[in-house]
Amino acid sequence: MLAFTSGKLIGLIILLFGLSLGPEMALADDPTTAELATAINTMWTLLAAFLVFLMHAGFTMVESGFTRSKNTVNIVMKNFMTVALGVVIFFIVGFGLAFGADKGGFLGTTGFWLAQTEGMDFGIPLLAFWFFQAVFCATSATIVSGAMAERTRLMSYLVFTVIITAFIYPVVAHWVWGGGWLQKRGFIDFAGSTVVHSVGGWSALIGAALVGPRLGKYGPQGEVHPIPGHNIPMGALGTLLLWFGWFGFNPGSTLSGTTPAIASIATTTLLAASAAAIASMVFSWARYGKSDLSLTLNGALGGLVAITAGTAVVSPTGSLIIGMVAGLVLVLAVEFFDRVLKVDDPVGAVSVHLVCGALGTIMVGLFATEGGLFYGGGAALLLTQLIGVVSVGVWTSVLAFISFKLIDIIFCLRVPKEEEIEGLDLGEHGMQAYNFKLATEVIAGEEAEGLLQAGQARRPVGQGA
Amino acid sequence: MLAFTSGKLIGLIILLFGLSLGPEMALADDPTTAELATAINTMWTLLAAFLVFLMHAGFTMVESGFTRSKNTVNIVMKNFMTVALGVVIFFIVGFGLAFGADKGGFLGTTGFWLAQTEGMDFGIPLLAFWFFQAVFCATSATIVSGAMAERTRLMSYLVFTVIITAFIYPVVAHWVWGGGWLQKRGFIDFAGSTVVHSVGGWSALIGAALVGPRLGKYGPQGEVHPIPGHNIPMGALGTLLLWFGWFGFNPGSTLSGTTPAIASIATTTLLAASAAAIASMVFSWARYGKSDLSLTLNGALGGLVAITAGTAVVSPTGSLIIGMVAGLVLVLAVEFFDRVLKVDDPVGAVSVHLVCGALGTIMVGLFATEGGLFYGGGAALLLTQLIGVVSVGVWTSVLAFISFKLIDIIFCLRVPKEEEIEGLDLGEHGMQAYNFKLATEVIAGEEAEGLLQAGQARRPVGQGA
Amino acid sequence: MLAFTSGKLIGLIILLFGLSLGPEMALADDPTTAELATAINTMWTLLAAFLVFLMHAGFTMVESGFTRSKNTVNIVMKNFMTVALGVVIFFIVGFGLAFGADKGGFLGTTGFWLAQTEGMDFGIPLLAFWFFQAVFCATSATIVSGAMAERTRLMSYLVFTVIITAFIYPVVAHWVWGGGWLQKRGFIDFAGSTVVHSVGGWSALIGAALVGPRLGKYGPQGEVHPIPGHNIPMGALGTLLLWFGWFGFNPGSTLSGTTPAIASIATTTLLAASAAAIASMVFSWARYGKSDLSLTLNGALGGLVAITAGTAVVSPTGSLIIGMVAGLVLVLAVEFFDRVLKVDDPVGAVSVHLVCGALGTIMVGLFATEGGLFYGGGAALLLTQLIGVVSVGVWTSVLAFISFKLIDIIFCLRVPKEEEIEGLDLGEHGMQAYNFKLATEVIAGEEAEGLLQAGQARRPVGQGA
Amino acid sequence: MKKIEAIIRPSRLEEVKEALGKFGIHGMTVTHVTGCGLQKGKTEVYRGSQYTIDLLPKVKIEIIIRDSSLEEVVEVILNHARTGHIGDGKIFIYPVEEAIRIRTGERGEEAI
Amino acid sequence: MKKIEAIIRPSRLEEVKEALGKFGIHGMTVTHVTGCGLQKGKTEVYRGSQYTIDLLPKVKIEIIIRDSSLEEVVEVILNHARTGHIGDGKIFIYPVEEAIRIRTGERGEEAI
Amino acid sequence: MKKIEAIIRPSRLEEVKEALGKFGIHGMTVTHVTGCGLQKGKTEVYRGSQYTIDLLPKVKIEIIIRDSSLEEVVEVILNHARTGHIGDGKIFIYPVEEAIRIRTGERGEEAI
Ligand SMILES: Nc1ncnc2c1ncn2[C@@H]1O[C@H](COP(=O)(O)OP(=O)(O)O)[C@@H](O)[C@H]1O
Ligand SMILES: Nc1ncnc2c1ncn2[C@@H]1O[C@H](COP(=O)(O)OP(=O)(O)O)[C@@H](O)[C@H]1O
Ligand SMILES: Nc1ncnc2c1ncn2[C@@H]1O[C@H](COP(=O)(O)OP(=O)(O)O)[C@@H](O)[C@H]1O
Repeated sequence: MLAFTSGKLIGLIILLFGLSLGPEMALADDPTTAELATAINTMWTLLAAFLVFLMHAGFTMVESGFTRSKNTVNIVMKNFMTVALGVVIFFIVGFGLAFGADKGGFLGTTGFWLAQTEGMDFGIPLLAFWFFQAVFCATSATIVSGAMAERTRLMSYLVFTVIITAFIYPVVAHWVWGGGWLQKRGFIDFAGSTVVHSVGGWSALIGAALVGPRLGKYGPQGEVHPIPGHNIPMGALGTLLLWFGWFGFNPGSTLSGTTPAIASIATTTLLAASAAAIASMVFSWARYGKSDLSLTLNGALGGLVAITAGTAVVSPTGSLIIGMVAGLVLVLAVEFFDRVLKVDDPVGAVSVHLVCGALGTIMVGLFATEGGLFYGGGAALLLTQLIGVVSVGVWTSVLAFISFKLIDIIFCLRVPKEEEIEGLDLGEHGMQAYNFKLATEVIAGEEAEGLLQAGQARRPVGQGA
Repeated sequence: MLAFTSGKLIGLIILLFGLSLGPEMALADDPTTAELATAINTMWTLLAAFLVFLMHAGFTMVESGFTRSKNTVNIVMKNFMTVALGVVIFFIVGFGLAFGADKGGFLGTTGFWLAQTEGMDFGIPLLAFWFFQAVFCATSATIVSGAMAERTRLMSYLVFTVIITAFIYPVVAHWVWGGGWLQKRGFIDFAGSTVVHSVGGWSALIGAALVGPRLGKYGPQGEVHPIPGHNIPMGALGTLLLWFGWFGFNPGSTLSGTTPAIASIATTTLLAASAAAIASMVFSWARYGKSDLSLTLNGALGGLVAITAGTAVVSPTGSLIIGMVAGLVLVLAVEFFDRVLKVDDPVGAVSVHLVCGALGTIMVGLFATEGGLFYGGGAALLLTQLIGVVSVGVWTSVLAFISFKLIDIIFCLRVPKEEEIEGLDLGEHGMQAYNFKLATEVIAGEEAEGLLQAGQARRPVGQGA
Repeated sequence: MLAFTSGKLIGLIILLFGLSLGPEMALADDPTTAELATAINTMWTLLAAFLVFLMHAGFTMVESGFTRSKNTVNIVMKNFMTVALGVVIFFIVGFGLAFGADKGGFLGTTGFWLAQTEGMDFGIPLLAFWFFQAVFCATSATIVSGAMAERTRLMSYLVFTVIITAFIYPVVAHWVWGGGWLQKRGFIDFAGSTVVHSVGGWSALIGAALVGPRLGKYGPQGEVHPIPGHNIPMGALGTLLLWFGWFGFNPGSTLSGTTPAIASIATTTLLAASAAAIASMVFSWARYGKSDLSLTLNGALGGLVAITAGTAVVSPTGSLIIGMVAGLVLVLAVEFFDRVLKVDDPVGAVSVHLVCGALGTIMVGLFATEGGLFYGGGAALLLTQLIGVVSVGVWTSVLAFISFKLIDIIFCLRVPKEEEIEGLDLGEHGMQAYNFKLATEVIAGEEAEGLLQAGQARRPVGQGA
Repeated sequence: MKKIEAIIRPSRLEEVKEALGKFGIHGMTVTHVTGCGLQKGKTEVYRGSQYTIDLLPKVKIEIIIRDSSLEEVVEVILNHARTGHIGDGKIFIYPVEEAIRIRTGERGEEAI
Repeated sequence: MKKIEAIIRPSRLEEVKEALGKFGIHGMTVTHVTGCGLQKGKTEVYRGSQYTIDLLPKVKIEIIIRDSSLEEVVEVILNHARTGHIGDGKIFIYPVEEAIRIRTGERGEEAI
Repeated sequence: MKKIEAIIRPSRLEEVKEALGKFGIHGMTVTHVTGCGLQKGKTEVYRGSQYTIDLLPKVKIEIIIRDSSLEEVVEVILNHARTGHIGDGKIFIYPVEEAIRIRTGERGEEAI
């Protein structure tokens, strides 16, 4: 690796003496082009990671917007703690399992608490790589909260967050990105349709099925009662923030700003999401008589999830097709889980992340310009992709099932019925998300007025001191 | 152009084998400084384009916030689809018209569906350039939705979005940035006060005039009934997101991160917006007795639009003046359209984008440090700027007029009166934007409770499995 | 410094002739590595500054979300004008005081209105440096609005904004970053726990104490009446935007993208905030029986403020501890100001910015890997840190006290009681923040319907023209 | 004294209020309510599932009035709230025993 | 005619409405209200300070009904609004002097 | 039994509620309403255009009470809702025929 050892020292000295030093700041010797390339790659990776971090704001907005206002504080808390807890757990445990020295192609064994990282070399500073991977890991975990929203205990959710960020996700990341068996087999999941999104999606499916549907979601004869989200523009803002963050998620996964591939990755990401949004809108319009915004927003996300695996290896036209397919399938998948399987997923997380994630990963086998079936590459890659999707699915769903069952026994997965009716915000947090008042409103402790008139000690200055 | 041909290949191989390769990632030969410069420029352009993308979240928030809650789903859908549809159409048609091989200074003729791009060279990878231009194009289109909000049919709006992104905007972009006649004439519109904002603004004006004012906006004697927006903090968030995105819009238009001009462009952008916000606040305070937040927010946007043309060629002091003028004129323009012309523009899009866009373009002729009238450059540039503003105005308004008239005949521009009263959200989408409920709320299908007690098959795990 | 003189000229010419020039765009001579390093550093600083700018959206959302809906327009206006006014004042006065030629280690004397900047050299273009410092300055100022929210006159607040950005903050910035006495003494405040946050926090404390508590906040026997914020998810969005912006605030303070330190700075920033959020959540849960989202969000901010001073000189483990301590102290500090001191701070600005800012600065003396007490560096650094914290505290609070007292005499600090009860939105702006309506709503001026039927001149096109 | 309670369409409120004002009635209390009756509910779609909102938004106007003005005021409301379509609403009349103006303590017809 | 005013738990609204529908009563007006009484308020926590919300959300159903149906309708409401816990609410009965359908001008029992 | 319906300023609600509580009245139903009358509307400005909001926010308190307590309760409300400025609101008294506690089925004065 291209080390900055001397630069680092000088850097520290500069830091110790403030920021405004002049020409001395320039390194004694001009940097080499290799050093500059590393700097560019580091910067790119960090900026991309910041965008991925912002995706957590996107998830928070989407999941609050598409659920009811009595559970908003709770869902915000879950999303917020996912990133806080997730990166700390990934620091302590997950990173080592994912990117430590390989053991049998199955998991990593060094790098816990960022110790024993000597041999590791990612072309950029270790911490830049770690940071990027940490926010990725938290992204996978946060998918679960949406599908299980409005009825899952905070404590139970947090325990699962620890499990997925400490173990379930890191092992899969090792298989595909950390030198594990799927990577060796040539499995292509560029930025994580499977590693990030399907892992989250499978967990979401198992969790939502085990925790059961929200009260009132299905009638006694199994009829479906829609439970509309309370704040659709908030959900739309979240979707746009996610889309924005995806420009870090996908192009940033190069870990390199010097490769011109970042331009085509950004392009396929943009086109797939757009095509998916169009497809979902048109399809929902045709199918239900009116264009459904919530499905259109989901559709764009489905397109983003689907392109994530192949973003670097498909053409712009390929990305348009992948997006379109994802947008159509998304609508059907939402219907399927909602009406046929009757798994209650308030925000469509399973359809977006699991279905479109698997679909997108498989479509790499068709659309990869090198090795894809439609480009004359035969079925070998397609088979590999299928193996990857299935094995990750089995791994994740088995572990998620065991985890949720154990959590249920120990902590109880679901809040009590009364709390669910009243809302988790009051039950778990003693707090309400909104307090809209009339223009002239009731102020608490009106008696304070009398106090003011009586001339108390803490008379506000503004009253003519 | 500085090609990365070998790097690309290696990149692909790396992609195929995952991300965690070590030192091998470094190119066999160290990169040249020319290659690194291209990498920096590519990265800069892409990051800037991502910020421009985020402006669509800004538009969505501003336009929803400043309209009524019964039309929120509809306006969100319009904004969301503008970017999705816009980039796809620009991919298929628009880009070729704008940046393809020049035909008579009027339009481009190659590069449709990104084919036949051999000769093109923009100093950065083609797709990075395309991406930046695509989100620009969508920005121009999305301006229209705000001015026509709360009464325009979704279908009609979408058709116009196709027309403006396929033809109206690309032709203007060709004139000014694609080697067309205005560019050859020395017209300066650095980042698109005219190309992007006035094109959107003229279309918005024509559209708003043709669709007519919202029901109840003007009384029988022509008296003006204000129709306040439903969510001002959402509008403020949108404005700040737009401002943030503008730091991609303007400095990114260099397409180069190696030019130190990006610093001064960012600075003039910041100062103009700030001066405009101050001017609008003070002026509205003086004029109406109270400081008007909605005009202050509009003012900042007006300042941003105004500086966009000259951001690279005026001094910081020049930008302060341009911003101040824009902020003052904005307030008067809103009044003028609202009370004199009686064109109902719920969000002030025409005043912000058309008026301040034209104004800013013209002021380049005064404040350009090289060639500006106030800097001893004579009136030549000023004249050129005027010619540019007028010709783009004529082109756009004629085409917009014809388009809207045809759309009206074929699809009907406006929703039926009953639908407008009831709200477009229910009428066009069968959905409401908000469902705020009391803390303890009515759950749909309460009978599910009985079901739960009766011990049905899908008993939730949390109930003690 | 590595100048781009020739590049600049060429750049201007390019600008004058539009963007689509081809290969000619490449500089005649390939750039040197020193030039490229400057380009990378400039780009990094600007991008970081953009993120810092976005923090103003974060502040706006946090402060609106945690206050009542009758004061939302007012608090948005204050936050919005802080950045607009702040950067203009910093341009005119503040920058010179902070970074101009040093006078006795106390303040700068050149560079006002960006004139007389010849000698200055920051390793990046002057305007890039200025831009970064300008948005920093506005950040410090905007902290005050939250603590004084819901009762402070707009005019009085704006005057104080001018004072803090013109004088109070720039002088402190000079001491620590502009070559002043604290910098010379070796005081470490890498990105401004003290310079930015404590200066804002002290001003907030003095302001909140002088303006007095909101009506009804404290009962006649001093009992505390909580006044819940009106929109918690908005506050959460703001917190996440602030956290995101902090990745510009801290890593950007290197002013250098070529130093690998940016990776470790980003990492310590992420870990400290996460640890703090966890600590606040767990502690509030243990202490109050339920996990408090508003304290958890505040906790994350407290962790960010605390790590800001030492972000570049502590280890990841150090950052975890600093964050954890900040998260715990935050909860106690909120209680202390609210119940013991009875200073009414609606958003917790004093606890977050002053307490955690001072704490974080002091903890550098313990955790700095070079010079920290816990790393065998002795107490020297710790002492220096204490001196810095105290002297900045004295300076700021004395000046803030005098300023607020004078403002109170001249403008009256507080709004009249009736206006406070009714809400500042109506009183100061004649406007309400929200206008949620039923699906079918009352349209203003229903008579317009009759007008439409009667076939008036401006008949909308959509009615079949 | 009587109480007139009119449940009308929200979109008629402005006109009714204005007409009452012209007639000399300025005091009234207005509440947003929801109602059902003969009028069919709205069918909405959410994520592909239809559902019916059978409680439709209405506005309730309450006016306490001296007995003598009753019929005329009812007439005014009828004329201005009517659209002729199902869902126009109802007027109910109740007896009132007393009215008191809080500010002055005045009672009876003085107070309204 | 009588007015039945039932103040019930929000979570019982759907069931009561359905039961009334089955019974043949479709016309009603529903308002979101808050109330206090024997039922204890909710204690909430905000930033470490507790406070009590003593006005709890309730739903008010108003039905104007011919005298003859009164008792039966009351019975239906009682049966379906009851949970047996404090806070179930009340039913109040008031006299009504007149009812008018705005759309047609019909009066009296025809109108409801 | 009587129904006291007091339309008061929102800012007086807490005090009135407390005073009633001290007096022994705990049961009441509270609704957010808007009203107009002698009190002038608020003029607001939006984007430079003025407009008047003539429906001002008020709070309606409904208390069903035994006849004997009527005058005293009215007195309590009058004393605590009064500010002396126009817009203080009204108290209206209505006859009540029956009251039923849903939880127990109790009727009459027992129920309230
Ligand atoms: N029996 C009733 N008691 C109370 N309110 C009623 C009754 N019948 C109707 N309403 C109210 O009147 C509104 C309109 O009634 P509806 O039967 O739909 O139409 P119309 O008044 O044209 O016959 C309803 O939405 C409801 O609020
Ligand atoms: N005297 C009263 N007048 C008006 N409304 C009342 C009265 N007493 C109770 N209520 C209403 O009935 C609701 C339930 O009453 P409460 O005393 O809490 O329980 P319960 O009805 O089970 O005895 C209250 O929230 C309030 O809305
Ligand atoms: N005739 C009426 N019928 C019903 N409500 C009324 C009537 N007159 C006044 N009100 C209610 O009382 C409130 C206060 O009345 P207003 O005339 O403004 O002041 P004041 O009570 O001091 O005379 C009004 O906002 C309205 O809600």
